[in-house]
Amino acid sequence: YPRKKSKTKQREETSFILIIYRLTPKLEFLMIKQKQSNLLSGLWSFLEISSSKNHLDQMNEQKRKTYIIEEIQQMPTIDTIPSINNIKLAGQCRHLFSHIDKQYIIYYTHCEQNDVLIPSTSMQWFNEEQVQTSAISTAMKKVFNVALPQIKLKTSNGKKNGTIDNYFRKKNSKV
Amino acid sequence: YPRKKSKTKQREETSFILIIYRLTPKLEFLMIKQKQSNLLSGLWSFLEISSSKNHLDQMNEQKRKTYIIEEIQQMPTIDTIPSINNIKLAGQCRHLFSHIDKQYIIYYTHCEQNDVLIPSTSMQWFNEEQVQTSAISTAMKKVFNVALPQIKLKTSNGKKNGTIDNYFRKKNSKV
Amino acid sequence: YPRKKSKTKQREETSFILIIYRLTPKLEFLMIKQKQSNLLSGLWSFLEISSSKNHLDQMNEQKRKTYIIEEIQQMPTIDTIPSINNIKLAGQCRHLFSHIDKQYIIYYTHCEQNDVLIPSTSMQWFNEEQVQTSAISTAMKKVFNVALPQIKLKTSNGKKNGTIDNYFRKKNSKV
Amino acid sequence: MFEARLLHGSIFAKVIEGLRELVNEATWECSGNGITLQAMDSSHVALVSLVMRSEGFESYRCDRNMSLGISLVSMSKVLKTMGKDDSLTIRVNDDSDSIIIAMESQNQDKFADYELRLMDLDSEHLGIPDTDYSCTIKMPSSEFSRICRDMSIMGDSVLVCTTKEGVKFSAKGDLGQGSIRLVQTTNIEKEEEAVVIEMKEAVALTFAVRYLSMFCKAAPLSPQVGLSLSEDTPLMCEFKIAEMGHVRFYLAPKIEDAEN
Amino acid sequence: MFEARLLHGSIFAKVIEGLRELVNEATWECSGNGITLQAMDSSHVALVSLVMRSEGFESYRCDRNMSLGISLVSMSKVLKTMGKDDSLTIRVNDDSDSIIIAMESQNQDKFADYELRLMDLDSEHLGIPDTDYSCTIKMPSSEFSRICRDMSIMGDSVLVCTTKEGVKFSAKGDLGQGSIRLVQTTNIEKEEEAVVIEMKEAVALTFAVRYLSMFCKAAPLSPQVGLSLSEDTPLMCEFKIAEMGHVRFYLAPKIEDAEN
Amino acid sequence: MFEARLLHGSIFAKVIEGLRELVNEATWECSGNGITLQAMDSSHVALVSLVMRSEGFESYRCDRNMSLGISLVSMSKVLKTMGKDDSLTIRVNDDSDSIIIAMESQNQDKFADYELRLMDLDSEHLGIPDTDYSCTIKMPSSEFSRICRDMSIMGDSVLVCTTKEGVKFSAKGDLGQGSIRLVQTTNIEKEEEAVVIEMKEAVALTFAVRYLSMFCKAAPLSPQVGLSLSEDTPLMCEFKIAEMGHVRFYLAPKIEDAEN
Repeated sequence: YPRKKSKTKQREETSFILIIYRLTPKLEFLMIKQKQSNLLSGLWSFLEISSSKNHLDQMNEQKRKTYIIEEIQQMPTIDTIPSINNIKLAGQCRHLFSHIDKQYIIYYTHCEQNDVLIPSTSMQWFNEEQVQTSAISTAMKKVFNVALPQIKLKTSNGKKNGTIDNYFRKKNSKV
Repeated sequence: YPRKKSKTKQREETSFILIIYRLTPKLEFLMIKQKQSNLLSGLWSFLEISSSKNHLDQMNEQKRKTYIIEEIQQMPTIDTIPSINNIKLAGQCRHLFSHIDKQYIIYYTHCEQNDVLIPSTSMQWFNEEQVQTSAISTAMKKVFNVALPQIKLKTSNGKKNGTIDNYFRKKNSKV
Repeated sequence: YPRKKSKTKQREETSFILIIYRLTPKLEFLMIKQKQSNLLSGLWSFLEISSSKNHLDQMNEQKRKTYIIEEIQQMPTIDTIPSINNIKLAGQCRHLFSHIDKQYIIYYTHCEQNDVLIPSTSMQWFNEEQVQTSAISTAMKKVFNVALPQIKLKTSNGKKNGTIDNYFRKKNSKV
Repeated sequence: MFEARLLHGSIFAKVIEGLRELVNEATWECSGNGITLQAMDSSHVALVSLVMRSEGFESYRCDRNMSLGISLVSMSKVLKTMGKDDSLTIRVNDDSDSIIIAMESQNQDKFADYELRLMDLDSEHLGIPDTDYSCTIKMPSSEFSRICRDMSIMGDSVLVCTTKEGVKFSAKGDLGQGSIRLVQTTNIEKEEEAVVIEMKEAVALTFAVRYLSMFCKAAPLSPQVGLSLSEDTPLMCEFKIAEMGHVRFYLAPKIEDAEN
Repeated sequence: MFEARLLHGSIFAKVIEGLRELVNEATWECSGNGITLQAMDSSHVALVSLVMRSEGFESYRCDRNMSLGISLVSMSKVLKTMGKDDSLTIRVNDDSDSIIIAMESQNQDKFADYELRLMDLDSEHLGIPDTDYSCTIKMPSSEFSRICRDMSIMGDSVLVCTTKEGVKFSAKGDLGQGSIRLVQTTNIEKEEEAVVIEMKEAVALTFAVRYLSMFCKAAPLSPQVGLSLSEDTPLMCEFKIAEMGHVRFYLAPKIEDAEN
Repeated sequence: MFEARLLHGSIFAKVIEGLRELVNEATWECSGNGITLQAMDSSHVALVSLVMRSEGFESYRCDRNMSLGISLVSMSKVLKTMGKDDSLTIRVNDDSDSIIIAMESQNQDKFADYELRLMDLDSEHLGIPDTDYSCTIKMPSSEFSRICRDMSIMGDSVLVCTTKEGVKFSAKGDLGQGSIRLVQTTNIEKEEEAVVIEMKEAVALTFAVRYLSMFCKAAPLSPQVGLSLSEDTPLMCEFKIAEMGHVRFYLAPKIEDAEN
């Protein structure tokens, strides 16, 4: 028989995201393919470390970063641990799934040993355009857009492009 | 030790298939990638809604269509429900799996809001050639070949290509 | 809290690998995509048949080959059984996973009915370059490098390329 | 034994290049009269008919009639190796399962020999009736190529209408619509560049542009192309092979779909 | 009604081809004075300003001012079908939602008509101040194209420095670094091949090479290109359209990032 | 300091372009005598030996012997920016870790300077024995390019046989088989177009066509190519660099596989 869509109160969750990027050959971001056990099967995402609210309450920033590094070392998809010099906080964002209200706390770090992470079907380096156009969830897009400006600032050799709007003002009447 | 292949009586099943197609930019068909839990893991297929024989016995055509629409709204792989104006019956076909005797009842519908279905690794639009050459099971190929002529008739602007055979007759002797 | 990496004694396992190759259109190797239930999800590998040590102890070479053929006939990813004339032993290799010490006994065979194995996302023919550059685990790379010289010898029309080193000797001083 | 020799082998290369995209493999019928070929594309929407008369060859010998199954794709790869001025000899020995393609450079210092396996092909032949076409158009083959390319930018189908004024090609699609109209050339300076239209009855027929574009692969064979049309009849598109014969393509028109 | 006719339609094709990669769609402002267009690329880093005066057309009629939303990408596909010597007529009827592009071959035997749908586009216009630039450089447009291509091999950004000696372009990246220096031409044999530098003040500005390369798509319009630079000001890159107007590209410079 | 200048820089671009696909990076040995280079491809099946004598340069200075690790791929990208008539200067300062490539246009109004990082490369050198080859063939380099391209259509390996009649190249594969036979040119009109064969002993050797095709990337260096063969010896393929030296490629033959 036709079934009605059930409406339940959404569960709240928090995850840490770690965006690992490299500069050689170009600015690229490490993404992994989701395990095929959940709704987002087959989509690419950044490294995600779940954290219950209890844990979060107990950690300060320094402890969070240490926690993230050690969790990554446990992950089976990473063959060798990149040398993570310094993990930086990009920001936060929130995404409403159909039954989960999820908060993302987003970190980013530069990976220097890019030759030890072997691309596989479950882990690859994506450049900015590929991230924007590949199969990633709406949630990960939000995460990326929070982190991207920060990463670009850090990697842009101190120069970013100005925009024409800064130089020419809008007109009321056309030419 | 070498094991003999067991031969058991095949179980009977019936599924509804809904082939969603769009016309912009071209005639394309929506396919999803099978969950990785069964034998057909990794293959593409059309939207499939299982139905026990009891259910089928209780539904008339109108009820079947309503059932299909509401089942699709539950599916996690579809982010937004396409506006399904009118679901049409294409036909039926049967496929013998190694241990299942499966009946497919095949429907098709035009999706107008093609921009709300985001292509991902688990859901994509395929044109006719891609359907025929991609990784789809023999069962889905049968399903497609039942529905395709119907969909083409509906979408062909009233014009389809004739064939030379209609104009030139076979010869007995060669020139 | 940060968790320490546990160090347990590694479990020993043995597997048979069967590398199926074809010569038309070119020298290519059959690979299947791992089921998404283990750590190596999404990676390509050759046909692998687990075998407990007991079984191995009981088999001589002839029995092993028969066992392999019959195991493959059971595999769901192969739609039709290739005609396996003759299975040849390539060699052995060993790979240490994080918690498994695995021994591979590697066989190879020529498949003549290459048109009955339908490429799908879970099974495809790879040429040598693709095997070396695609997403395969370190273990499978070792397996391939054991078998490849043997297969090439068998298929090279009796001719292989010599190297310059065989003709010109190293110098102590430069020109 | 079958052996045919052409002083200018490039003609043969152009013939095969003009066919191979529409028809990957086909049967060559070799007889004392020459070589003929008739084949439909895989969708049976188009048919090609080739005639190369024995008189057009430098030398020609055909002891008994032969049906040779040729991979036009493979033949095309081999013929691409031919030099601009090479001569070409094609030979099939009795009881042989291969065809030999021999090329000789003009200054006779380079000799190439290729041997391709013959194929086992089913060949059904259709009878092509002599048609009294309502309208025949002759135009430069390069012009026709351009028209097909331009119409394909606008849509998949092209409507061909002939009137007293001339012939009009139209197509429409996502971008919008477009049409190209040709009028008869009044000032016939160069015959090869003329557009000549003979019309007994007006026609309006729709064709799939994709096939017309494939026919244009044979355009290098002749500076002019001939189009012949009648209502409810396949279009005929002809490229003459100078002093040897012709390549004729037939394309079934698109028809109204009764169900809609 | 709006109708404009050009004897040499290829000029128009070159204009559209020069714009369409930077700006996929834009609004044409049609008035009695002629056609103007102003649009920024999607990143708002570059702006293009087009002027085609009505006097430059063979015939020009514009009953009332019109703002036409045009897909430059679609227009470009249609204009590519134009023959080398075709004339071009562009027309928009009153109360019409499409633009008509008509081409006529020189010998008047081929007439092509295309109809594209007009688009609904937001158009914001910016006021471009008259700038007294510190430095203006005229050089062959082919030379500038080559410099952009060569610099793009070395890096993403190019530093443009002008001194008494001339102008220097530099870029650096993974391969290493490179620079190209142009000096003023002393022996002005052909005016079109001359390099002329007028400098009031030295400038040193950094630009994204990618955009400069896109500007060069308009190089076929004119044998010469004009570059105008001032500190802290967008570069202006001008290609004149002979006897009709100009295409001017403006590119915001790269600036120091305060946070680093 | 090392500094070498060429009036016609394009020669150098052709040398690098001829090497870079076979060998991505290599060590240049610079001494008072000139520049030499010797490197094997990654599979050790082929070896290239380059000699450019100091007398061939417009000016040449080499204070002390240097081994420069050069990325031929990067060098090739930079040299592609050179104009047809540009002069070229290559310089390495003492204690520098980079190589400077300077180009000057003929009319001296454009100066380009590029700086590439030197690399740290292991270089092992092999001694190439003076071989008294059984057979030497001189032919136009374009002819040899075409033969390699044609043979590669038929198969992976080419069998080279020399007899009294001339030299024959054969290949076979899925399509079938093919062979090309060259005879000695009797009427030597233009020396550059001649085919000259000197044979002391017949040879029959098999080589991988892929490598021969890569050697042909150096064909622009010289209108003629020299092939030298002996049984059980690597083939030598030589392109002379006019008045400066040569590029010599060596290719190990394919051998019978004992196990089969």
